[in-house]
Amino acid sequence: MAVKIIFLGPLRDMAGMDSTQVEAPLDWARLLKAVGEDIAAQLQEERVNIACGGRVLSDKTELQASDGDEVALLPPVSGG
Amino acid sequence: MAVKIIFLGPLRDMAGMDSTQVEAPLDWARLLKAVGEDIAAQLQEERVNIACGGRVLSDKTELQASDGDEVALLPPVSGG
Amino acid sequence: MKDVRLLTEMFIPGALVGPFTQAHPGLGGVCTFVGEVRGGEGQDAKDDWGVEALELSHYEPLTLPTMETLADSAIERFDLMGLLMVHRVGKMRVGEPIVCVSAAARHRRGAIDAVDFCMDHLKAAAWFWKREKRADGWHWIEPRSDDYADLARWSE
Amino acid sequence: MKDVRLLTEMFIPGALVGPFTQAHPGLGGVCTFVGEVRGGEGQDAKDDWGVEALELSHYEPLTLPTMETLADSAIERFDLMGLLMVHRVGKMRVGEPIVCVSAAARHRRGAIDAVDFCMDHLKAAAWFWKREKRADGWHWIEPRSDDYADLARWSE
Repeated sequence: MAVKIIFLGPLRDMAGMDSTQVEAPLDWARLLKAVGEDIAAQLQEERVNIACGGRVLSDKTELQASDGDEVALLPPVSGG
Repeated sequence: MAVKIIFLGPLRDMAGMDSTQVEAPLDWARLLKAVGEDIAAQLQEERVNIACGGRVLSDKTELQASDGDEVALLPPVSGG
Repeated sequence: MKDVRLLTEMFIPGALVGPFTQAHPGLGGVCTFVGEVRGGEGQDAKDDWGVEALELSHYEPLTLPTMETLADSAIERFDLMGLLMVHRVGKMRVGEPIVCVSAAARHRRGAIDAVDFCMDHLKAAAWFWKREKRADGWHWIEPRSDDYADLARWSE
Repeated sequence: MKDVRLLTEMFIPGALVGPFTQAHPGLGGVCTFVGEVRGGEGQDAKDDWGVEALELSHYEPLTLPTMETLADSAIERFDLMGLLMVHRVGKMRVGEPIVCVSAAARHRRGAIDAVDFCMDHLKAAAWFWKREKRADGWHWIEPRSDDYADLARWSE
């Protein structure tokens, strides 16, 4: 098994894909390496959030994703 | 001809009629005498307005109604 | 489009709001408020229990001009594309619509605020008098102090 | 009654709001906001000219739970009898409804404020991302600072 990383909104275009699989476990440092420089720079911005297993992390640097988890990268929203 | 006085809302019940005719001209002092004690007391309250000829008077004590005018006595509204 | 009406008969808000919305291509949002004769079925409704009917009287020479002026000022103040303002007068039963205000604008804030503004003014500054029929007869409704407070929000 | 939906197909707001209203006998007022894909037909619409379509993407595991939580908090905060909250996702054309929020309450203030509250949160705090198609392709829409300011009104 692995961890699935989902790119949402504009991050999808930046990544050039909807999602990617990486080996578990996945923490903040490994995530930054896994997604490439551009996305990593976005992730460091305060207004970009991360969800793991369907829950938005209050502190994204404490990400601890295990086998089978889905990690979603959430840029600022523009809904309604 | 004469001046028609219209009783609106609760004042209609208090007057026991929808309207009455009085001789022109009609000023504030004559109006108070024409409508009876109970209504006159209401008219002295700030929240009761008077319209003459389809316009609400900014100072009701300056009422000057002539032949053919309609004078409406407007208690506080409760619409919508 | 400005559409201001006083109606003496029952109306269906949706039948007015649908065409009103379609008359404004390019709009961003439409906000609509519909007020109905409140019945006594709610749990917190002790004061409304037993309302059988409601009557709204008005003073024709003032009411419609006041509504027109209110509509004009809302259109200007909130930069509306259109405003629909419909008010019933006469006798109504529980559940019947009394008032419908619908505002079309390019942005939601204008549409929502315009409806809020119009309702506050219709409640506290338009020439309507309301009375309710209960088992023991008709009762005039006193204006609520809340209504004046709501209205005061719109003065600078 | 709470009715929260994410729809992938075109919907007719009136077809939802009518039955929603009738499901709440005894209500005093219903406030409804419908947001549509804004076209370029308005006069002050330079920035909207040339919009051909709009796409809203979302993150399924978060979007609907967030809307449910938002609906619950609006119902409690504004003492609502019912709340309808419908949001489109996917590709939409100009003039199609994106969002419909309808609140039923015993008093107008609760109904209007609830719609205002829900719209501000859907705009700035729900998991939707919007992009527009123009002649030169798709463009992501940045969140507007106004939207954050609107949202901040609801914090104590």
